[in-house]
Amino acid sequence: MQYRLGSEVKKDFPILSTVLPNGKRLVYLDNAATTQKPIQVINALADFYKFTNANVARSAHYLGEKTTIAYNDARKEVAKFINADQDEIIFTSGTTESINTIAYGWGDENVSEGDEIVVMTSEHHSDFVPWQQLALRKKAHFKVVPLREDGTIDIDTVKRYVTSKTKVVACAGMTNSFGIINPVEEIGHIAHKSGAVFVVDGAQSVPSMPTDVKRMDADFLSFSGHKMLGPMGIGVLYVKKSIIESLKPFLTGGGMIDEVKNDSTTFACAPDRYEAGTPNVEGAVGLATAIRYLREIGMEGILEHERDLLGYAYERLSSVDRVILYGPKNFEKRGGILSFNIRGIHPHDVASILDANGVAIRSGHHCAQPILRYLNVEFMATARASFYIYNERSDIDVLVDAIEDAKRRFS
Amino acid sequence: MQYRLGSEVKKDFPILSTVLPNGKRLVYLDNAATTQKPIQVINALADFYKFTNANVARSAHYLGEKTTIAYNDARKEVAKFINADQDEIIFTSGTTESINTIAYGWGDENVSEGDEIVVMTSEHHSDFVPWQQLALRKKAHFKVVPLREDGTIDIDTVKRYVTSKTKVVACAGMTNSFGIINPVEEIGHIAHKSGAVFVVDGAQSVPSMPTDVKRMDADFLSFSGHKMLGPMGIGVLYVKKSIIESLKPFLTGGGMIDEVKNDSTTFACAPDRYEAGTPNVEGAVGLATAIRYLREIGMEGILEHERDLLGYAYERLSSVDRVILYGPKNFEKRGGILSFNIRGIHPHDVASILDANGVAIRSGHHCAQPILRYLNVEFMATARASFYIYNERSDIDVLVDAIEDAKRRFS
Amino acid sequence: MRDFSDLYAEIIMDHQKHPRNFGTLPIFDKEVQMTNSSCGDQISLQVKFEDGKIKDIKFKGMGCAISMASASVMTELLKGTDVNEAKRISSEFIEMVTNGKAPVDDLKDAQVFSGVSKYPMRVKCATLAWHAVQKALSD
Amino acid sequence: MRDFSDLYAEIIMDHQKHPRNFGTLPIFDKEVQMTNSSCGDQISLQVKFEDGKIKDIKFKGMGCAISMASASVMTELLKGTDVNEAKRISSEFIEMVTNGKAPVDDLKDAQVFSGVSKYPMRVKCATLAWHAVQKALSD
Ligand SMILES: Cc1ncc(COP(=O)(O)O)c(C=O)c1O
Ligand SMILES: Cc1ncc(COP(=O)(O)O)c(C=O)c1O
Repeated sequence: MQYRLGSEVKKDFPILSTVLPNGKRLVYLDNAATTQKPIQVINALADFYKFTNANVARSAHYLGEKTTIAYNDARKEVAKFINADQDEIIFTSGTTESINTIAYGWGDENVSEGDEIVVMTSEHHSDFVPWQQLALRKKAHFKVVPLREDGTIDIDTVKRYVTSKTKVVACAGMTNSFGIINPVEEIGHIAHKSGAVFVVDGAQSVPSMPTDVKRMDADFLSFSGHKMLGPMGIGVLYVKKSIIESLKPFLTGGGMIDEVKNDSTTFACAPDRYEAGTPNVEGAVGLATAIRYLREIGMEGILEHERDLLGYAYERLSSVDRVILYGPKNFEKRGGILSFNIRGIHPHDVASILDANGVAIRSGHHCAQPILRYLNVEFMATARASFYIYNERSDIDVLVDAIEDAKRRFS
Repeated sequence: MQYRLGSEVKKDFPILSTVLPNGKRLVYLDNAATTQKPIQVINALADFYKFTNANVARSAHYLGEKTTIAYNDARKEVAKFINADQDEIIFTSGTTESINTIAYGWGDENVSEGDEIVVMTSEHHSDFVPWQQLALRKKAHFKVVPLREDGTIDIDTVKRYVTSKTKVVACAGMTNSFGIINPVEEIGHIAHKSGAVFVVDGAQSVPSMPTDVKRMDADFLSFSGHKMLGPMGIGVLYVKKSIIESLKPFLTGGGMIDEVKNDSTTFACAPDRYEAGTPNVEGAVGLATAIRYLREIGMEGILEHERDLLGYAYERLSSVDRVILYGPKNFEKRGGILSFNIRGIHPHDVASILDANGVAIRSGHHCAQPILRYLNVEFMATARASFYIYNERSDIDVLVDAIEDAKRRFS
Repeated sequence: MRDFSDLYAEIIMDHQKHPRNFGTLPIFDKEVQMTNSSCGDQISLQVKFEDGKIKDIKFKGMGCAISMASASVMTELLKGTDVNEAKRISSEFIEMVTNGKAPVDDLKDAQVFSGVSKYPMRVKCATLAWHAVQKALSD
Repeated sequence: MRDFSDLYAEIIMDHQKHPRNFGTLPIFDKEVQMTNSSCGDQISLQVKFEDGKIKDIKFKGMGCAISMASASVMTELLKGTDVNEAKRISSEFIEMVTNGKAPVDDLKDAQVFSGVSKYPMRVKCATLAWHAVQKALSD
């Protein structure tokens, strides 16, 4: 590891020196919602528009070529990061669009009445609703795998839910509600044994741990730039080469066609055929810059760092009266996300009082209503602190003090 | 007009002082593909990540609120710019996604077998293929309105094509191939008289002339940020309030739901229900900054400026031997786009030789194969110079010299 | 300023701890259920009318301090008032919190919620009960 | 450098003006049509084999100078060569132009296209005829 995580990388993030209007120093613990950006990424965006910008793959001039090269390089960088081939990388606007692209582009073609779609109860709405709606469109069975009491997946239950009628199994690499790392390799194995495609939602896992699409044997993997130091508005859909032909072009328009006649259209080759319209080159360049930054840090080190912070927070908070901590106690199954409640205080009030102390966390259902309902979580909501590379133990000390403040005020 | 268009605004665009590796000064005339960005927009993006960034509408903390306010303000800015209400503005990733949202979200619900969809031959692929594919999905008739010889639309022909079976009439405000300003108000009137919805592709017209959705009575209007000084990856879909309920949520996932249960989901109100996933706040903020910049210049002045350059280029080039100029001679029907060919030289070669002279233009089919095929344009391609606020007559002088160079080299 | 007291004025904390008119009515003319989907706050409101006035009003619900205190303050303020008057007052409240309009005297104790307008994420919490009562009064 | 001569070497201009092997064959074993969709370049290629060699080859097409000159150079280079040799040479050409590999002697005049690798937008123009011949030779 070349960088020291925590205080040393923090210097690269201008926003982290924010002081709130009440004089409090910002402690940003809302990283599962979106991460902050290092100056390297911010500068890459500005430089793109200062030195490179043109439309891509269309205009045969100096800037057009620079832009096309930058876009292709970004695709290669993303491919390398998850051990894929560059033709397997489709740029989208984010995880949500990626998953919709699968549900419409693959699902509408390959799922029929009576088929089954299997998802976990702990999926984010973006990996839940598109599948549910696909099932409704196709009169397929939408099967939601129940969880253990701590929110983790029981492999034997998955085995029971996946049958020969199952066409899709969808699962997050890491859940955003409780930060649980799911056993994707095992689940993928179950899916493939039944002939189903295996769809991984990597929105939380890709930013926080090494990802190898070959090893997890995912058919589809989705993730978002903004959750891994990259800009908003860019995401990735990985599609395994051997099945890419079964993915029908979904969005149509400029740039993805071969020939357009009045009565029919032929489409370009992958990945172009899946990228309709002017692509977000700025976003791709920003994401590639973020990936280079993460790579230099080392993905193993990031998970380790998050676990260190999680362990420290867990230890400090488990002795605090009225605090309920969610998720498994085995940290090997977790990344840097800590969902909690304070008995008798609604998490929105917790968030507001923490905010008055400078601490940014998220409260609510975290786009994960099914798991909160399933586990009968009070208020159908939690407070959630989530850590990333620039957080340090002292941030957690401020968090704990703020929680004490909340308890005092709502005694 | 506070700014002098041309040389004075040019100073705001860092990239326009680029010098090519061969020492030639960059003359950027590929604005219909994408525009360059003023330093104000570039700084707005950087500042967003330095001072504001968080996820939107979810996290009740200082940055979360700043971001939500910035996003809402951007929506208001866009609404004001086209005389719409803020609830009528949906942010998308660009024109292509906007039009697909209509074709899938409205089309799949409202178009049935035997119905008709009417588009112009001069539509961009992004306003052509989605409708054609919708027609194929629904076994509807896809009717392509033929043009006059100069590429303009004949209103009487539109009247003949639109019947009581027509459900959709789609038309560009300005075509990107020849820069023709279409009579949208009249076409909208014909559409509405037959009970069809009227869909305007504003990708070229919104950046270059005043837009008033009330006056053009559009039911849907789409445009892209990157063609109007804004960043890539952000676009707009305007939907008229009175029909917004007939637009089914298309992309599903986080942020657009009301309640997610295992067997069903209820959706949030408009416009949220149409924005699934983490929105591109950076893009929205960048677009709003671009709009403020354009507004200060004044949209009337922009069209005037483009016409001045078009007139000058037309005059200079019409006396150049071997040069074929496309489009109507009546400049009242045109914006700042000039498609041309040099007899005997393929437009790709023209583009490369112009590039060697520092001049950036686009060559090819401009994602408008139907009109090029219809008009039997040589090579099924043209060279296209397109002007924007920062271009000046001297840029056109360089263009003309470069064209002479091309002719000399391919004599 | 982003202090605790911006959002949680003493009156609000008092209503949160001791909600007024909490519960259900034996007989009522109108019942409204409303949910704030973005955070899950829920309210159920019962109203009894008499002679064009709100004779009695009670609420039950689950949610944050802001939403519960706001419901409590609302019931206290509107109980006994003329229906048209109540409509006007609730519009004033919503305007104040949603659009940052200056508080008007009519709102009495409810004026303490004016600070919420600076916290866009909490606006829906503060206005939930008022939207619910508007619905109860409207149709 | 972004000069005219980067892309349009003299040899290329010569082939563009005077394309070799342009036209059609009276009898042929293989015919391939190929289009470069992004710019509309088209080529139609006819090949006659004999004793494992390319006995004759002709092309027709429409497109830019690069694509037409490249087709002309290709036919000149491959006419009379062994089929396996031709396969190898066309792969070398494609590697040179697409991935910027250093030109090899085998390519003779076709080496002048090495500059195209710096112009990603023109790569497809230069390789169209070579992809077409690969197809003709492959199946
Ligand atoms: C008229 C027209 N419509 C649609 C589009 C598609 O816009 P985008 O590529 O930004 O989605 C363009 C530009 O490419 C255009 O000029
Ligand atoms: C696990 C998971 N899946 C999907 C998403 C959706 O990502 P986005 O909002 O970037 O589309 C998120 C984040 O919001 C997430 O945490």
